[in-house]
Amino acid sequence: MSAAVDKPRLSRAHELDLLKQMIRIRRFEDACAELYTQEKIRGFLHLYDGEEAVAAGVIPLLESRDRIVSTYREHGHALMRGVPMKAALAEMYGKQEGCSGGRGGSMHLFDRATNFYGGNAIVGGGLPMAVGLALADHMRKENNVTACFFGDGAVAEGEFHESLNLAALWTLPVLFVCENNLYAMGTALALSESETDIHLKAASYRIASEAVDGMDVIAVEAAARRAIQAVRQTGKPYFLECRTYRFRAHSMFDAQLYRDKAEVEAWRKKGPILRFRGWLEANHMIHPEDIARIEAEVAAEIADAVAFAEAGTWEPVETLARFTYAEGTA
Amino acid sequence: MSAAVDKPRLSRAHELDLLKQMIRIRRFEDACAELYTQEKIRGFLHLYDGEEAVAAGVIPLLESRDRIVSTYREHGHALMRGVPMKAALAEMYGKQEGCSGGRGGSMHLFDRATNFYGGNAIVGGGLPMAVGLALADHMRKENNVTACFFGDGAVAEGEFHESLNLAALWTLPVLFVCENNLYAMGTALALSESETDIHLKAASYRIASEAVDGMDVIAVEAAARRAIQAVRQTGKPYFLECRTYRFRAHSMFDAQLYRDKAEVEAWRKKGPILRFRGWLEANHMIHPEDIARIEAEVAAEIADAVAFAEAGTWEPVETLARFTYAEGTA
Amino acid sequence: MRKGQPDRLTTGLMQQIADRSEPVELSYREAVRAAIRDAMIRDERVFLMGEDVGRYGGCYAVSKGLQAEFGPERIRDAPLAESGFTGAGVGAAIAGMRPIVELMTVNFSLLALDQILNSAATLRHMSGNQFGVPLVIRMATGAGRQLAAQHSHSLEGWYAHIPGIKVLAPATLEDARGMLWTALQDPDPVLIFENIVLYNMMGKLAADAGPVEIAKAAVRHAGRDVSLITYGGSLWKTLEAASLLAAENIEAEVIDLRSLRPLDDATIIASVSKTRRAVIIDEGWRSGGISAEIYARIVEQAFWELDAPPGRVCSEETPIPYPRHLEQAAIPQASKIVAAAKSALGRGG
Amino acid sequence: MRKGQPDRLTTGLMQQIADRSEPVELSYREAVRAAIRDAMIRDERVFLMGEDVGRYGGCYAVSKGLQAEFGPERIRDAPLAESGFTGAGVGAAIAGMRPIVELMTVNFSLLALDQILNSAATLRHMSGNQFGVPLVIRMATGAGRQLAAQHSHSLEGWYAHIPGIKVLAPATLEDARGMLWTALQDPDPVLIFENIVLYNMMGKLAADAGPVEIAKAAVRHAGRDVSLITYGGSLWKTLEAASLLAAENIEAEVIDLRSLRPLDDATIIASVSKTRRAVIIDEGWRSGGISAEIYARIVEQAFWELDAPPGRVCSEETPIPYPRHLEQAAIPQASKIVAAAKSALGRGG
Ligand SMILES: Cc1ncc(C[n+]2csc(CCOP(=O)(O)OP(=O)(O)O)c2C)c(N)n1
Ligand SMILES: Cc1ncc(C[n+]2csc(CCOP(=O)(O)OP(=O)(O)O)c2C)c(N)n1
Ligand SMILES: [Mg+2]
Ligand SMILES: [Mg+2]
Repeated sequence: MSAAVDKPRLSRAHELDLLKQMIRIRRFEDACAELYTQEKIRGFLHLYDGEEAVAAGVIPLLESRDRIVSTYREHGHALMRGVPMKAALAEMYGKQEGCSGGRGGSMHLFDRATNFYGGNAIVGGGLPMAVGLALADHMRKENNVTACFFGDGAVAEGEFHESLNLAALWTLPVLFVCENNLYAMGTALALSESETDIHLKAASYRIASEAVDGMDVIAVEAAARRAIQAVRQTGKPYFLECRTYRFRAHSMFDAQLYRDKAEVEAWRKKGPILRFRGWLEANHMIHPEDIARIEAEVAAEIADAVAFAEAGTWEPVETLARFTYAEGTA
Repeated sequence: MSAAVDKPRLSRAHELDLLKQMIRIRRFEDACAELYTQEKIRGFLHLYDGEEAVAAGVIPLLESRDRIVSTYREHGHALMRGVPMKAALAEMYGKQEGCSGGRGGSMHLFDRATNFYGGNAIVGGGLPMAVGLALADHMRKENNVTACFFGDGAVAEGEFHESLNLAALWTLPVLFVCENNLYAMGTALALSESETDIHLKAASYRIASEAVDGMDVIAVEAAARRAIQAVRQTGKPYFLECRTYRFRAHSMFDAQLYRDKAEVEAWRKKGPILRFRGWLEANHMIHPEDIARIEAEVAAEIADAVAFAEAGTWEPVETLARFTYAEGTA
Repeated sequence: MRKGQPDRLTTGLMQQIADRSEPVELSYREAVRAAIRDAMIRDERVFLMGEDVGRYGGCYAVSKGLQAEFGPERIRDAPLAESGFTGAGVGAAIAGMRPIVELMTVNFSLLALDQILNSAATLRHMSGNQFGVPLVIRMATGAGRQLAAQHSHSLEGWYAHIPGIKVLAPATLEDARGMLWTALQDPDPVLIFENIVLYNMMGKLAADAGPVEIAKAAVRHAGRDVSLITYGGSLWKTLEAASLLAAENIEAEVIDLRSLRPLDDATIIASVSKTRRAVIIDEGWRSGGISAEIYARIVEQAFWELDAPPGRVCSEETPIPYPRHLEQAAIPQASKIVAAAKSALGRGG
Repeated sequence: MRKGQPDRLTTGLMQQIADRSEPVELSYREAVRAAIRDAMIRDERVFLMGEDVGRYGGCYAVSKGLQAEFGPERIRDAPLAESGFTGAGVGAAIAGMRPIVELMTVNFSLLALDQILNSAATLRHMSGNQFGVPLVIRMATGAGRQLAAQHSHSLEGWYAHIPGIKVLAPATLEDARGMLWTALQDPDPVLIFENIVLYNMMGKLAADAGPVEIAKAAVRHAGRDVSLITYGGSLWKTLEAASLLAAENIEAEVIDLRSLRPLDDATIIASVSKTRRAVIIDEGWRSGGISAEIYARIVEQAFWELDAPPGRVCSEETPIPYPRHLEQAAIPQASKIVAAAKSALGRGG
């Protein structure tokens, strides 16, 4: 059993760190959005704005030997997991110094060093992979947890169903984390699922589940602690639904015709950073200097990352087809 | 509302007809098995032996305007639906007079005249089609029911999940009939589903469901009456799990290494024909002459069908590629 | 569509078209939208079904405004269930509707391939002509927007391997506007591939533009020295190459296949028999792509007319990388087409 | 396997092989089984996963007896969830295992195509070489057993279009026995297609037969008049055709491609340069099949050596019908190969 899971670190230092991590993700992505308009970042860019409490609440509870499978909306997951910000940003620039060598871009952050199995641009496509990672651990009797993130939209895919069944049937240590932000692109949950209470679906597979307020980082952390502990102890899957909201457009191409500005505004007031900061302030656990320090540290890290990405190199076109197969085998 | 649904026809004539239909399917398939060893029928042959109460209990309650989607184990469904036995058998011979022109064989019985949308050899492949047929009816406000048959094995497929969700989400009149015979080829239900109580899965989609003893034709009929009535009245899908058993091998290539002879024998004693006949006898609703008459009628029909199939013609190889596209369009 | 970029309203456009006045200027996207709208009006059996076609307006803004006009039943937003709703399209088509299934992009169509190949393409044949599937499936295809390895496939030529379906690749506004209705009249499944880089392409179209035939390839530029055979997004690069070649006194004939299944052999062979030299340009991967089939047909039917082996300009055989310079290096370009044409003419460097 | 037909026990076979005595007689099925068993013994990271591989013994009885020997964890029965367990194979491979996923038949593999194309084939490239997928996927392929339109596909050549994977088609006992281990050593995904009509084929194999290289095509019969290029189940029909041709004093060279991706151009071109005539035989549908790619490569690389356009003998472009006479008419036959070879030699009827 891991120390991380054992003692709920309710110290002020921990709380401040949680806040910092959420701010760090937020500011980083604000910078990404800005860099997108400057055309430094291209292709699809999906921001996590509003959902930071999920990554911040879940990921630090995992051991380094645990595994993470993510989606195209994965910057927050990558940063929380310890993928260096500069490597993530260089990837989004398409530079060789990026965490995927510049080949993948925003939707395909990978990092072997931190067991970060990527960004996947196919909705639902990561779930079977997570099952397989956990299957390997199960067969080798290694007590690792594979955390698999996906959205509410992925729930309608056949692979969701197949993967949950396999994980339960074969007793595999997968933590399924559904980031239910109420929309799949422009499709509201009620237009996508006949049963909108997603966590109930886990019962169909005899998987233990829980739904949690995904805008409350402390609640997410508590639920994730229970969930990870359950997976680690039983070797069985667990389903955690985090109810959250995406403040920005689905991607940079989205005119958001499908929801009211007012709806977004109402959710912003419940934003995870605002809320947690307010709670810390109300409890006198934070001082204005703390915020200033956090913002300064984050700004410095971002500035570094931008400088790093800017200074990065382009892969020569000559090596374009490299790594289609392992070197020297094709 | 249809007359068929309105009045439970509990007359002796009806009971005798139910028995006859089940015997008819059984004897027909016995003949098919024999014809297979004679190499008159080739390819895969999947027999329904033991499961007759499902087709006999459900299908007569449908109107002729209703639709049926089936699987590769569909002889019983086709016969109950009114596909002429001789056309079905000629199809299994591969003769032009077959119900699919001889192109499809045992796994692909089709019949436009009776709204029989086929045999499908892809497990789970028929479910989306059933959703689409029902969608057409829904959009045109035609009060038809689409009955979709599939096995317990199909439940693990992604298409099961996608189809149930779509049917419920869009309020489509599909009657999902799961023929749970406890095995998918050689894979026992417990090796295929983490939750083996299949009908419970319908709740995940907010679909009303019921499980019924599929070896009891009267129970199936009663449940199907409720189910069809519900679909017709609400326009919503309904899920009926019929618990049954396959007495014979999965196909003619199956050595049945995965189950004991004793298990099969125990189930045979609960066989739908044996049981129903015993019940009729115990209640003095049937006389030995009735059985003799039924057997004679069925034997005559089968003999006719064999003669018809034998006399059928082979499609000339010149027209092999015909109907790849509609005539005159490719 | 880039956020904030103004988008011409379909209604306005249709008004102009209805006026049958002068040619109107519009985008490829608008041409597709006009085609959908037209079909919806003409035939009440037609409906559009797919992810985000309704409230969102289509992932490439193609169907923007249509749900407001036709309602959510006929402009039907589907959950992420590609196999499920494609199969539902098959069922609805068999039952007499005329569904247009939008698979968003070819990259996601792999999830629906079983329904396409094992159901849509086989049903008429294996049912002995009892059940045809008059289904149209539209999807975006192609690279060029830096969407990386999982979002940049060009598989239309690959789909053309499947008997029982037809495969169309509209490259012009006229075809974007006209092919849909013709496809909807077809009693069999038709797949229409719209190249993503074309959606923003502007051009003029006759105000009364309507259905076009889909059986023939088109000679988009006549020439006698070499036949450049292509389709879809690559047509424009090929025309650019033809201009560059013209500057060097090489007259290239440019053929737009329009349909990838069936292929119009007659037009291809007539051109190659005249020019005696050919280059095939295809954004798909080279090995086993449609370029190989065209290659084989040319040689099978015009071997003795050829003065040189035909050339191929295809995508590099690697997943498409994200950075622009690598992506562009991976796919066909006018410069490569020029080089291949010259090489076919024995004037290579 | 037909019910009741006796099946040689793998254990007995392996015993004989272990003895390294004389060549043993065995079936293709037994050769595949021996290969799996061998891999399971040699490398504990190897496991077999698929529908009915365990208790049932494999739909074509290939894995019969293996679960008793290796247990249900390593001979793992999977539910009907092709995409799910194929993707699980991808994940397990990335995590360091060496899974053999059995997709039962190519017909069902369409349900797993997204995982194959968008995950297995792209991961190494798009992760910048961080995550390779050393996964082997086996499946049965081909027609000939009267299984009709949805169960008779020959799509191995179609799969060969995908960069990032390798595609093998063992036609001989030696390759059925030897390719698997080599594929398992490969750091990238390898698909192995076993033609269903071969499983019952009997033959002799060296008792100590083991891994074979997979990079080269094999000349199965030497000849100087015409090159017959094929693979898999069609190899035997082609060899039969070569015998028939020999009776007419035509010496055909028969090439077994063995690997469809990559293709061994060198062997193909060397043969065609010698014979100056070629016929490609492929059980896949003609248009856009692997036959077209081989065709294009021959002409690209040996145009000036050719005395005639190469020929193709492929399956008719229609779903495979059930009746035997129609099925056989739909797929390549020795008689058609003979005719095509003669026609390539200008001796057609
Ligand atoms: C299989 C597949 N279908 C469609 C898409 C296009 N697409 C990308 S993201 C998305 C919405 C996914 O929604 P959800 O799972 O809720 O995740 P979110 O974006 O809300 O985080 C869609 C439809 C895709 N990438 N993959
Ligand atoms: C997609 C797919 N995968 C595998 C098969 C091979 N197969 C044919 S029937 C069958 C078992 C299906 O079991 P179930 O759904 O329970 O139906 P049953 O045969 O018991 O009636 C399998 C695995 C198939 N036909 N289609
Ligand atoms: Mg969402
Ligand atoms: Mg079953």
